[in-house]
Amino acid sequence: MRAISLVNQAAACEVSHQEEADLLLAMTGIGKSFPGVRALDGVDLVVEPGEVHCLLGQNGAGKSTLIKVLAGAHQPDEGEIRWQGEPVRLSSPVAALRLGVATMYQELDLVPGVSVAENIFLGHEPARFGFARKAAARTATAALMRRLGHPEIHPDREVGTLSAAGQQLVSMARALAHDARLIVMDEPTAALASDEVDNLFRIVAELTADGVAIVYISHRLEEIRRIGSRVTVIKDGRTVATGLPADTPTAELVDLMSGRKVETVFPHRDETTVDPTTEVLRVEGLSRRGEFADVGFTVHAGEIVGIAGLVGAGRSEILETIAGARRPDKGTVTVDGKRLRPGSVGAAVRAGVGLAPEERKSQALLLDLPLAHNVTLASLPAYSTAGYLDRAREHRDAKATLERLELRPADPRRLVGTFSGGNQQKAVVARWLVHGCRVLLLDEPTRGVDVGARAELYRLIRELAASGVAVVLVSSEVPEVLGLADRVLVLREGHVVADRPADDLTEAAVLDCVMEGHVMTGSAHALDPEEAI
Amino acid sequence: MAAPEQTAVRAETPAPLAPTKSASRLDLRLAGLLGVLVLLCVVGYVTRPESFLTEANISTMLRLAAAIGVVSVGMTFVIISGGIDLSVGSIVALASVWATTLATQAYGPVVMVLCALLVGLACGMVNGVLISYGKIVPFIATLAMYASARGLAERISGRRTQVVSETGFTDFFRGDFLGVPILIWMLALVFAVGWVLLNRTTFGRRTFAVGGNAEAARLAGIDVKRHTALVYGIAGLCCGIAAIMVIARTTSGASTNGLFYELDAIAAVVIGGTLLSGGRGTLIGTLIGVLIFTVLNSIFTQNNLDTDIQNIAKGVIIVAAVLLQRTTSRRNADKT
Amino acid sequence: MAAPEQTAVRAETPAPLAPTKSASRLDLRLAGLLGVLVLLCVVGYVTRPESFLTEANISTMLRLAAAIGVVSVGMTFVIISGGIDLSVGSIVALASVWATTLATQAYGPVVMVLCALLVGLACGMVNGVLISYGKIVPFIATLAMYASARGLAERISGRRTQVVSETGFTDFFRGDFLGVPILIWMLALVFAVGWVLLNRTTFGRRTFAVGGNAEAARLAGIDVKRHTALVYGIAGLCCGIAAIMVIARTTSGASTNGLFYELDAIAAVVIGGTLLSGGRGTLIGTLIGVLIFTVLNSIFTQNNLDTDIQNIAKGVIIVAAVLLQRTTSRRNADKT
Amino acid sequence: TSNEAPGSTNTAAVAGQTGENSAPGAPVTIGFSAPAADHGWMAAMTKNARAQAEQFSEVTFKATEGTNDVNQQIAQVETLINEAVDVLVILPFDGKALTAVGKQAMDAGIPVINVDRVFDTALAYRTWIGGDNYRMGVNAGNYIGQQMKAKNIANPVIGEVAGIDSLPLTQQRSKGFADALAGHGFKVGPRVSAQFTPESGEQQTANLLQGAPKLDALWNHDDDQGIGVLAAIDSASRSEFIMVGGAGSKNMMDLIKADSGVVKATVLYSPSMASSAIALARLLGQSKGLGDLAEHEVPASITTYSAVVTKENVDQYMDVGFDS
Ligand SMILES: Nc1ncnc2c1ncn2[C@@H]1O[C@H](COP(=O)(O)OP(=O)(O)OP(=O)(O)O)[C@@H](O)[C@H]1O
Ligand SMILES: Nc1ncnc2c1ncn2[C@@H]1O[C@H](COP(=O)(O)OP(=O)(O)OP(=O)(O)O)[C@@H](O)[C@H]1O
Ligand SMILES: [Mg+2]
Ligand SMILES: [Mg+2]
Repeated sequence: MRAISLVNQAAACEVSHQEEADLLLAMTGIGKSFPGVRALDGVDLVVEPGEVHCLLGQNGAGKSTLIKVLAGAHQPDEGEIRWQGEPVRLSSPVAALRLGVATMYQELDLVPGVSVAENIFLGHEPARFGFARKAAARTATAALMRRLGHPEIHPDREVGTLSAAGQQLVSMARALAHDARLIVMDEPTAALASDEVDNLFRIVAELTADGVAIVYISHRLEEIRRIGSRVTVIKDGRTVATGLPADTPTAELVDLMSGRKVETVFPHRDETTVDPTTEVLRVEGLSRRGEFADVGFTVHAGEIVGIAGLVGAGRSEILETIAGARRPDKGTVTVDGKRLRPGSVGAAVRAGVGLAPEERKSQALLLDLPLAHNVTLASLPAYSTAGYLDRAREHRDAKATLERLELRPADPRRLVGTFSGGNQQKAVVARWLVHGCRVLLLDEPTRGVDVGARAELYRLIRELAASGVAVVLVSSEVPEVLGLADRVLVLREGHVVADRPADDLTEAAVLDCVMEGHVMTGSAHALDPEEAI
Repeated sequence: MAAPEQTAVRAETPAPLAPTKSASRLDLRLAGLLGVLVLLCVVGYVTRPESFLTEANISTMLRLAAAIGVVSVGMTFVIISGGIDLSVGSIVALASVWATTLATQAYGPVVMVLCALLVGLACGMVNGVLISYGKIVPFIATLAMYASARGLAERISGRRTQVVSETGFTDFFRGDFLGVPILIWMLALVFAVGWVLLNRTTFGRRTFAVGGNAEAARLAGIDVKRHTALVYGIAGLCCGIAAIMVIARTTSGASTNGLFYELDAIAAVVIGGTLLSGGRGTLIGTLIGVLIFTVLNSIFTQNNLDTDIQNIAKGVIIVAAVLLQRTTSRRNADKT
Repeated sequence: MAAPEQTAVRAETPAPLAPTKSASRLDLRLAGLLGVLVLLCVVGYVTRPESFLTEANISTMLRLAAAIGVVSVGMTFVIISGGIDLSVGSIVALASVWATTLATQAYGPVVMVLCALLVGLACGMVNGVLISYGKIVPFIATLAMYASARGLAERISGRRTQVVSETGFTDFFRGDFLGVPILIWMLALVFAVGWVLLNRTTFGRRTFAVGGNAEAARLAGIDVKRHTALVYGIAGLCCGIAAIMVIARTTSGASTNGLFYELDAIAAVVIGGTLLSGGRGTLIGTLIGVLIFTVLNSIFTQNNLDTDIQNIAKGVIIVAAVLLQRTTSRRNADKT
Repeated sequence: TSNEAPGSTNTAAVAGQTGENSAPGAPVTIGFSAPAADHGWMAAMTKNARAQAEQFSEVTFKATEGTNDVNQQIAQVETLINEAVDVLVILPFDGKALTAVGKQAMDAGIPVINVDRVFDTALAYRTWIGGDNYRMGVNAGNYIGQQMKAKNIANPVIGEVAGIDSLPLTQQRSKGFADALAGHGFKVGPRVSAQFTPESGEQQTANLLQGAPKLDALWNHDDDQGIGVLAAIDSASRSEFIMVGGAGSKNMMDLIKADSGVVKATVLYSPSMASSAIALARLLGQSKGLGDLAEHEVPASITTYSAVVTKENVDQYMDVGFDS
């Protein structure tokens, strides 16, 4: 482990002028156990006013638990919290909010059935004698939404009808509505496209200029480079480094987080495994009203086709339609020369099409069931004779697959809900691996997955392709698409606007193509390719 | 419970600028529901033109709807908050019995009213505390109350029907005000207060939040446990009010009162468009739901239908109403 | 309903300290439940040492538990799949009536049995189709069946109790096999088959998947609609079997059979630890749940308790059982 | 905490306090099973049985408290058989459904007194005692028919508020009522069925009255639900018809005596039969006969009479009036 440097020059310069050396928050020796798990085991975190303090750590390192302690949602077993030098006890979320700590949680913490305005002011509604002053809340919401650059989100709109990005904005607005001194953001960009990320960073800059401190959690290192002041790294519930400058080399950070060497964050393309003679998947003229139109492409055995596009471009819908989960208005899907019955997942699965959907918790996993049951869910007929399950074989195969994926711990009896995000994602892939599928459709496979686990997923996807599987990959991270895919489709507003070999494309070219003419493009700062390592 | 619908993929472009009002889809559902009610009234009128839509019959129907209507108001709160209350009928029985013992009657009408309200509130709070602080699932906690409250009512009354001899009580509650029966005023008042509470106060809005996502509500600083306890308290209070209405109507209190109220109330609430999983619902829908069942009953009785035919028809009409309501709301939604 | 649990954040260190076995928490719950059952048996034995644990009384209790036990097996499937079935009691009534009409009896015992099974299955399938393909929420669809099936039973029987004169039927089902009554064999068989179906077959696995996350099940290629329809069909079939048992016990079929079976069955299933929100549950728990209520009843009867006291005690015992069960399982969990 | 005045004596009818048979005999254990005492009449049955048993020092009374689930009631009777009581008194929820278990008891050598709702075969009971539901309807119909004739009403509208429609007893009452009216050349007009509870009585009657703007007579099967029926009549401010009750509650008898409202008569279906059943059970247990009869044995069947109680004879029946 490397030495911990508490005082950092770079960060000190950025501390706002009024409160020079005064610490806003000091958490020391925080410990927290859940039944069977020691989630925090002596974490220290020190935040100064006006800084963007980044928290880094692998999936399950304890980042979210730490900020829940800070938000008063969990009570720590031990440790001390000081706020502006005073020891405080955060006995409930209200206590933290009163102090001036507002939190954007990792799991979207909104109420789907009620309006944007009500979500933003939930728990601190403007009211007179218990009567909600809706007009006041509406006006304030409209103002917040303008400030966030999204005046089109109406205060009366039901939150459940907004996209993930829209909901993230509502979360953000809620944090702003509290007039907080410290805002905690737990993976706020996981569901955002790059222009939305720019927008978020603009607001972060405004806030820090006003002396508000931000605690920022993300698995995307390039973001930390752009806005971070200082970095604290957590591993297995302990602080392993704090006060690092934001430009600490990637290798060093990854080393601290995982305790092992990971060469690169994004993959570099090796030689291709495409077998141009075997066409596995053919999509022709696929259309769904209001979602996408006339989409056509082919994928050969061993080929990885990446689909790039903005959030809302219809990529998920295309994958779901191919998998039979949505019925196309027009068009056909052919696998190994056989046309699939439209709108039938069962037919697609039998033909060897597997979909790893975008929302793994709500669309893919049975959190209350053991890992083995999740992994074999799509292949039950193969593990049964006349409906009677061969549980021993099921267990054996599941275990073998889990070990092959290096899913930790590879205990098939453990409930899926108790695994970290990266491992849950592997479980989804394992389902199709066990099934022995011909076509694998991956929708945002690395969302919320830490760098170490990511590298493993990339290796896994490559291996699958090498074994002759046709892979379609949807990702909002362009370097990921470019690094993995043999060919890239760019989608804009439901239309394929480009279909080119990945070698012919650069990140800037893809982003240009993606953005061009899009309604939302206020500031088209593309990610600087240099920054993306 | 209908997991397939709820887990349907929801994503959305940031692009659409038109703000979808949160209520519009609900409004369409309500319109469909209202259509069903009007249809039933038409059937009633056609089959019994001389007596169905008379003032007297409407007043009768509304008075019949009063007790179950009030109970359904409380049930709506409970279901929106994500719970269920099986004990409403038993609480009505207990409150009606307790308010009509000789001892209570001796103190006069005001004490009788207070007694019914207090018993209802207390039972509701016991439910609420068991559920929120005792962490017993609502179904089980209120099932326990369902058994216990009726048992206690039987115990107190000795299973006798207790006739109200306190004429001050009956005179008032069986009387009129401005030509409209007091019971109907009470129903209207409870609905109005309930509506304001649900839609215009922080308490009501928080009820939606607790039912929609309890964890989010907790993280936003709402005391979810206290809130849950209070919601069941409200349901209990409504049962107390309903007990007063039942006493007034039957001029007696009995441990057999309120039989099957739980099923009737839940059915009215759910037909009215409130989601059983919580977080969404309207009181107007509940009111229409209650009226649908009342009108149905009146049509059956006035046309001298056998109970067996009534039962068969009831089932068919429930299904038809739900399907009809869905088709209308879908067709209209497609148009917009 | 218990949203807080579901939304709780779940993630995991890559290097866990103690790998929690998936089933262990459930096992502890079951142990707690079994403790409650044993406790009740001890109470029964202490209060009535001469008659409670006799062979005759145990046989009486088990035969009483048979019909509701079989219904509860079907209900367990329905609830695990994320649904609810309010119509079980009415289906039992309808099947018992249909199987005992003079016309049916004329065809002999085999046809009577088939008739009961078919009627049950058909009603269940109607429920299932309305719910899965008609997209009507389970509560409402089965509420409609609840009214209709009983109405139809009344219609068919003309509200008369139909006596079984077919002695082949009664002789067999009221008889013994190896000294154990046929009814108890049937209960054991249904439980065994249900257990294998739920825990050892693809069908059972899919039931958990559909209840746990219907969208995930659909995307994994499971035909969720067909599966849902089948689950309700199984529940209906169980009602048909229960109807045969009721006919055997009462040597008659009547439209009043199966009253309150829905509440009793749901209560047994939920006490048994099956989540009302679906995706989790055990048949063993359900069996213990059924037995708890049966033993309770027997204790009350043997000790000559008044119905009112019985009801009050029942409520208290339900709450106590749930709390007790939780404390034991929590204490043990802390130890490990 | 009940409405019963302390020391009130006429809440339970008791029998067998005089004559030779009143002297204590050999000890007898009587098992009793009845449906749930969930309404006035049924509650009075249970209470009467208990009160009667307490009259005899040598009688041990084992009551299994009621249930409306035949399956449960069968289990209860089985439990009593297992406990080897001397005599069983069974008021079945459904006579046909409990026939088998009645027979089982008889086969086990336990004499069964079948009360009111009759078993399907005489093999299942030693003695049956009960009311005559058909005759109850007949008597109500005849009384109303005579009143209508006396008032010279040519085409009277006669309403009926029945009890639980799915019970055979309700069907018998209704049939008797219809048959008797037919004898007078009248027919039953609007008819509803309630649940033997005041609340359902009120609800159903409120609807019935709306559907029938004019009535001449109304028969209500059960005086307990009658409280609700009267409340509905009062609400609708109707008084143009006469009403006849059923079963004979004290409350209804008081109203008949006062003669201030629509209630003019009630047709008895007295829960005193439960008291008689216990008395008979004791005699059976002690192998005695009925004192006033020439028979050595207790008879196999006793039918109580459904007298019509009117203002003229009400005082005579006050003692069997039960608390609704
Ligand atoms: N359940 C739904 N109901 C109505 N419209 C929907 C639904 N799901 C998606 N859409 C619409 O489909 C279009 C594309 O959706 P989506 O946001 O999933 O695209 P995407 O390219 O997959 O984005 P992401 O990067 O989030 O995966 C949008 O216009 C969205 O509004
Ligand atoms: N409510 C809970 N009950 C039990 N264990 C929990 C709970 N919440 C968190 N944990 C455990 O605590 C540890 C830390 O989890 P946490 O969510 O803080 O990780 P994280 O660093 O935020 O990971 P990610 O990057 O995937 O979000 C994990 O092992 C997790 O299993
Ligand atoms: Mg986290
Ligand atoms: Mg998508």
